[in-house]
Amino acid sequence: MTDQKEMESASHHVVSPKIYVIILFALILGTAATVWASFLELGPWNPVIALAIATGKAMLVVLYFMHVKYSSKLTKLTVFAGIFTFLTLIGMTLADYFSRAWGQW
Amino acid sequence: MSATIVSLPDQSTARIPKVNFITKENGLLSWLLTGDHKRIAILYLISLSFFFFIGGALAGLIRLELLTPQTDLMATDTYNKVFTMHGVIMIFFFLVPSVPATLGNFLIPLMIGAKDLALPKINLLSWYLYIAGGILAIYTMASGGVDTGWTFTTPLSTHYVNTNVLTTGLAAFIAGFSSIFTGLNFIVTIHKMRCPGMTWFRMPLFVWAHYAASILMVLATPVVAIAIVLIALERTIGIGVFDPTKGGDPLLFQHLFWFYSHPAVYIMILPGMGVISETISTFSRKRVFGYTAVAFSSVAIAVFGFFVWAHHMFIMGISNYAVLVFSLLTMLVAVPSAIKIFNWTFTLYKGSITFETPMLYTFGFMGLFTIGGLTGVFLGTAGTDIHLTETYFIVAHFHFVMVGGMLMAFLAGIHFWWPKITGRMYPEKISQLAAVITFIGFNFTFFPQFILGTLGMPRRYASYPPEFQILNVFSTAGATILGVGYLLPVLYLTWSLKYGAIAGNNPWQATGLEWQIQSPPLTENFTVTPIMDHEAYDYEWLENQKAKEVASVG
Amino acid sequence: MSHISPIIWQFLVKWMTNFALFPPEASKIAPQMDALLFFMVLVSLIGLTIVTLLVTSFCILYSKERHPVAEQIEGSTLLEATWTIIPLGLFLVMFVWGALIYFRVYTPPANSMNIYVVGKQWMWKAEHPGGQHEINSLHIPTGQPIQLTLISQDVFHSFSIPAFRVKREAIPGRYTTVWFEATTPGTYHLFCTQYCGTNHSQMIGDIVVLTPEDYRKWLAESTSGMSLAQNGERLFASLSCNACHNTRPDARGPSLANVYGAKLALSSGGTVLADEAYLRESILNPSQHITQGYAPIMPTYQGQVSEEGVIALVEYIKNLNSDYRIQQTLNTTDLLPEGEGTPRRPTPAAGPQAGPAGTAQPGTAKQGTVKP
Amino acid sequence: MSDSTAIAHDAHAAPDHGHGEAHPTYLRHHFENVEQQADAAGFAMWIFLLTEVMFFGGLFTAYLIYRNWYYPAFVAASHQLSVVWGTTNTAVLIFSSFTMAMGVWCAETRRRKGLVLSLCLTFLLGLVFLGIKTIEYSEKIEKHHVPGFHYNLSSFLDPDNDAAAKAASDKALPLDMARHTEVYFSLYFAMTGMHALHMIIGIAILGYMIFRARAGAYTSGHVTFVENFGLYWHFVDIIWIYLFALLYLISRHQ
Repeated sequence: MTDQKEMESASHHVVSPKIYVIILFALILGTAATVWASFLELGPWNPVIALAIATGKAMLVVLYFMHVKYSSKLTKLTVFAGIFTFLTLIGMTLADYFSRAWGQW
Repeated sequence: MSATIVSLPDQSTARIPKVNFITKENGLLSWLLTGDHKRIAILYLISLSFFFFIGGALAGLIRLELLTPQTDLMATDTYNKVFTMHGVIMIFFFLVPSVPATLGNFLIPLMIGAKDLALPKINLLSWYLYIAGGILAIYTMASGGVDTGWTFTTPLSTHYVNTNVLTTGLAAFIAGFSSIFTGLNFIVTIHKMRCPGMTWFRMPLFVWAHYAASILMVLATPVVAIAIVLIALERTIGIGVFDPTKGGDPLLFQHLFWFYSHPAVYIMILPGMGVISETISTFSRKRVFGYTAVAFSSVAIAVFGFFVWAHHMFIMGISNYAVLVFSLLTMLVAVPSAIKIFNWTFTLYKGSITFETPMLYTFGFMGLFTIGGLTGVFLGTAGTDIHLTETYFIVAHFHFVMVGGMLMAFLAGIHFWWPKITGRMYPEKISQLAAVITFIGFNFTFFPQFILGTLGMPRRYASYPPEFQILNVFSTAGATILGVGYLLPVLYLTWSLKYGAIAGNNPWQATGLEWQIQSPPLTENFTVTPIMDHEAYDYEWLENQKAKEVASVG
Repeated sequence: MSHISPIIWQFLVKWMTNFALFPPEASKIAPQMDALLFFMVLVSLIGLTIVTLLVTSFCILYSKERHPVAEQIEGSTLLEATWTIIPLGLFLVMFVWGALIYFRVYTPPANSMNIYVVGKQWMWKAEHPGGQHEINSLHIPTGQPIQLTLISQDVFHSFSIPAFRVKREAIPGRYTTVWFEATTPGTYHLFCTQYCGTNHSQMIGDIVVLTPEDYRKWLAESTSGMSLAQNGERLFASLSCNACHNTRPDARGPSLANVYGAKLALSSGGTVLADEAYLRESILNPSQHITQGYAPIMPTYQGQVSEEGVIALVEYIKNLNSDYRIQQTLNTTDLLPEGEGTPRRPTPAAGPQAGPAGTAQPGTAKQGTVKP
Repeated sequence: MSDSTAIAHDAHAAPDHGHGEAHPTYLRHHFENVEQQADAAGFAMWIFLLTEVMFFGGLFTAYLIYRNWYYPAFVAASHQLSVVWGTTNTAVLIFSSFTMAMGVWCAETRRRKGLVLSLCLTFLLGLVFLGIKTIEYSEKIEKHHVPGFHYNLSSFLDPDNDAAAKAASDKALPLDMARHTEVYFSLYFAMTGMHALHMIIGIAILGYMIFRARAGAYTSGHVTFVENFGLYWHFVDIIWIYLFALLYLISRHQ
C-alpha cells in the first residue's frame, strides 16, 4: 500500500512555540526591511527586492506556520503544483504581452 | 452476431437485494440530505438530464431557425439569446459535470474499494451549488435571457448589452465552484481512500481519467471565476480592468477566460475517455492495450492542457511569437489523444468481441472523436485557423468532440453501469437501435457543418446568405433524428426501472471491483474492506474467481 | 423513386450542381491555404480510414463467434512508439506549414496599399486613402496588395473574407492589420465573424474586386473631393498640432516629416518602429511615447478625435515627406510662451529604414501610399 | 489467485466492521481510522488553497501587465496609499498568523484555555485589520479614488494641492497617464476587496470556532478543523504580504 508511508509521515509533528516566535520576529523584520528597501533608490532592483522579501516571508509562513516543512511529500508536491500553475498563468500571459512590443516579427 | 457475454441470473428466482443504497432509507429528505455518493450521483443524473433536455430544446430552436436563410422563426435578438443559453446550459450545467458528477461520483469509491468519497458533505454541497447555479440560469432565461454568447466577450458583455449578464455570470460562477468541489473530492479520494493493494497502476483507467480531469477542475476553474467577478465589477461599479476606454485590455479577459475554458474541454472529454477504456476492455475481454500509456496520456492531456489556451486567440491580435508557441504546444497536446485512439483500437486485437449497446456507443465515440480530434488540428495550425475559426467549422469541431465524443461516452457509460446502478437491465434491442439512430443523426447534423465552415458561414448568425441553405437543411433534418436518438434512452431506461430483467452482480463479466459486489450496492459499498491483489482488467483472475465459487458451492 | 418530395429534389439538384467544399479562390494566399487544407484533409482521411479499417477488421476477425477466448496482450512499446511518433511528425509538419502561411497572411508587403476599416455595431466603414468612404462594402483592384488597418469603435468584430481565406479581428483601442492580393474580379462575401451583439448577422457586406481600369473608374466616380491625407491636414491645423510640430529649430515637438517607418529613440529608452499603430498611440496616449530629447508636454487627444479623425491624421503624417507644407501653414507658436529648456531637433534617428522616396505628395489625391 | 481476495460478495459477510472499541466518535463511518480522516481533510484543504492561489492568480496577472504598461500612473496612485497604515496592517496580520499558529499548537497539545485565548486574539487582530482597511477605504471614497463614474483625477494632475502626493513630492502626470490611475485603483479595490472578503469569511468562522472551543471541542484530540482553518488563515496572510509589497511599496523613493 503506497499510502501507508505518506500517512505515517504526515502524522502530526507538533512544532514548538519557540520556532513560532522566531518566525514571527523574522516576519516583522522582513516587513521592516521591505518598507526600508522601498525608500532606497535601486532602479530596476526595487521591485525585485520587494518581491524577493515577500517571497521569503511567504516561504517562512508556508514552511513553518503551515507546517509544510514537516509534511508529507504529497503536501509538498501540492504546494509545488499550485506555484507551478500560478507561474504558468502569469508567465505565458505576460510572454504574449512582452513579445507584442517586439513588433511584427 | 448473436454472441453475448451477458450472463443474467435465473430470472425466476433472482431478486434485487432487499437491502441496498436505494431502499436503505425512504423519503425525499433522506435523498436531499444524503451523504452517500451513490445517491448524490443519482440526484445529479436526474438534474443533469433535465438541463440536457432544456439545452437540447434550445438547440432544436436554433436548428429550426436556421432552416431558412431569413430570420422568420424568431427575431435576431431572440436567436442570440437562444444560442447563448444553449451554450451556457450545455457547457456549465451538462458537459462539465456530466460523467464526473454522475458516473464518477457513483463509481470512483467503488472502483478503488472505498466506502464513500473522502468528503461526503462537500459532495452534497457541490450538488446544491450546481442546483443553485442551475436555478439562476433558468431564472435568467425566464426573465429575458442573456445575449453575450457563452464566452462573455468583453467589452460586449461589460458595456454593450443590457441583458442579464450578471445573473448568468453568477450562475456560471456558482456552477464553477460545484465543479471545483467535485474535483477536489476526487483528488483527495483517489489519493487517500484506496483500499489495500490498490496501487496507482492497479486502478481502472476510468479513475485515472477522472484524476486528470479533477486536476484541471481544481486549478483552472478559479481563473474563470475571477474573470467573471471582474466582469461583474466592471458592469456594476465601472472598474477598468478590461475596458479599453480606461486603458484596460479586452484581450486580457480572453486570456483569463480561455485559461479555464480550454482546459474545460479536457474536463469534459477526459472522463468520457475513462468510460471508453472500461467498455472497450470489457466487451473485448482484454486488458487495455498499453495500460500505462493510456494512463499517462490522460495526465499528459491534463498537463499540456494548461499551455495551449491562446490558440483561441490567433486572429485576435496576440503577439505573433505567442501564436507560434501556442500553435506548437497545441500540436503536442493532440498526440496523447492519438495514442489513446490507437491503444483502444489495439485493445480489440485478438480479443473476443461482443456488440452490446455500450460497445456500439463506444465505436460511435471512437469514430466521431477521431474526426473531432483531427479537425482540432486544423484549428490549432496557425495558418488554417485564420480561415476556419469563428465559422461553422468550429461549431462542427467541438460538437464532434463534445456531443459525438462526450455524449456518446456518457451514454455508453450510463448503459454499461445501468445494471449496477439500478440492479436491472435495459432492453437490449431497442437500445442498440437508439445507439445506431444517434450515430446516424449525429453525422447528418454536424458533418454538413464542416462544409459550411470551410465555405465560410460564420457562427452565431441568425440569418445567412441563401447559398448555405441546403447544408443547413441537412443539418436540421439530422437534428430531428438525433433528437429521437436522445429521447429513446430516456423512455426505455425509465421503463427498465420497473420491468427490466434482474441484472445480478456482474452481468458483463467485468473485472472492476464495482462488479464484484451486489447491484445496486449497499450504502457502505463493501461490508469488508476489499484487498486488491491483481491488476486492473485481469480476466484470468475473474475466471479463477468464478471457478472457485463454483467449486465451493459444488 | 418517383415519390421524392419536389422540394428535396430541388435542393439536391441545386446542391449537386453547386457542390463545393471550399469557396472560390480569389486571392493569392487562397491556393496556398487550400494546399495545406487539402493536405490536412488527406492526412485526416487516411488516419480515419486506418482507424476504421482496423476497428472493423478486428471486429470481424475477433468477434466472440470466431474468437471465443481473448489472448491477453500487455501492450507493445514499439507499436506505441510508432503511433506516438508518426502523428507527432505529421502534426509538426502541419505546424510549420501553417506557421509559414500565418506569417504570409499577417505580414503585408512593403508596396501594399493601405485601406482603413472601422468596425462598429453593426457596420463596416472603409476609408480609402483617396478619401472614398464605403459602408459594408469594399472596392479593391486585382493585382495590387491591399493592406487593411482595422480598428473597432466599440466591441470585438472580425473582418472575414472567406474567398480570400483571410480574417482579422477588429479590436477596440488598437490597430490590427491583414493583407491580401485579389486575383479574380467578382463580388465576394464580407462577414463579421466575431459575435458582436444583436445585429451581428447583419454586419455583412460585399467585397467588390475590380480590374485595375474599373477600379480607377470607380475611384474617380466615388471621390468625395478630399483625400484622407487632406482631411488629416485640415485636422492637423485645426487641432493646432503645428504649434509644436512646426519644424523650427526651437520647436517643442519633433518634426513629423519622414517619421513614418522610422526607428525612433524614446525618452524612456529603447527604440520603436513608427508604424500606424505607433502614430495612433502617440496621438491618444502621448506621454508613453515621447521621442528622445523632447519634454512630455503633448496633451492627449483622447475624446477629442474620432477614430476616423485619428485615421486621417495618421494618413497625413504617413504621407508627410517634407517639412514644406507645415512651414507654409499659419503658425501660432510665436504667440505661445517658450517651452522650458531648449528642445533640439532630433536627428531622424537611425534613419527611415523604408526610404519613403515615394511620389505621393501630401495632399495630392493619389490613391495609395506609394512606398517602395 | 490468492485466497486473500476478500471481496464481499454478499451482504451477510462478517459484519465485523463494528463501531465497537477504540473508534472515537468523530471518526466518520467511511474512513478506516483517524489518521486517514485527518490526512484526507488536510490534503483537501491544501487542494482548496490551490484553487485560491489560482483565483488570485488572475488578479496578479492583470496587475503585472498594467503595472508594466502604466508604470508612472501606478507610482503616483500608490503614493495615495499610506505606508504607515499598510505596514501596521501587515504587522497586525503577521501577528494574527502567529496567534493562529499558537492556537493550533494549543489544540494539538490540548490546552483549552490557550486555544480560546489565541483564537480570541486572532479574531481581534482580524477585526483591527478590517478596521484599518475601512479607514483606508473611506479615505479613497472621500477623495473620489474609487473607480467608476465619480473618479477624480485632481490628485494626479495637480499634486501640489494634494497632501499625499505632495508628501511623496510627485510631479503632475500628463492627462493620458493620469487617467490610467483608474486602472490601478480598479486593481487595488479588486485585490484588497477580495482579500478583505476572505478575511471576513475567516473572522466569521473564527467566531464559530471560539464558541466551540470554549466547550472544549478541539482539545480532545480532534484538531483537524483548527489546523485546516489555520492553513486558510495563513494563506490569507501570504496574499496580503504580496499585496502590501505590490500595491503600497511601488517606488517610494521618488
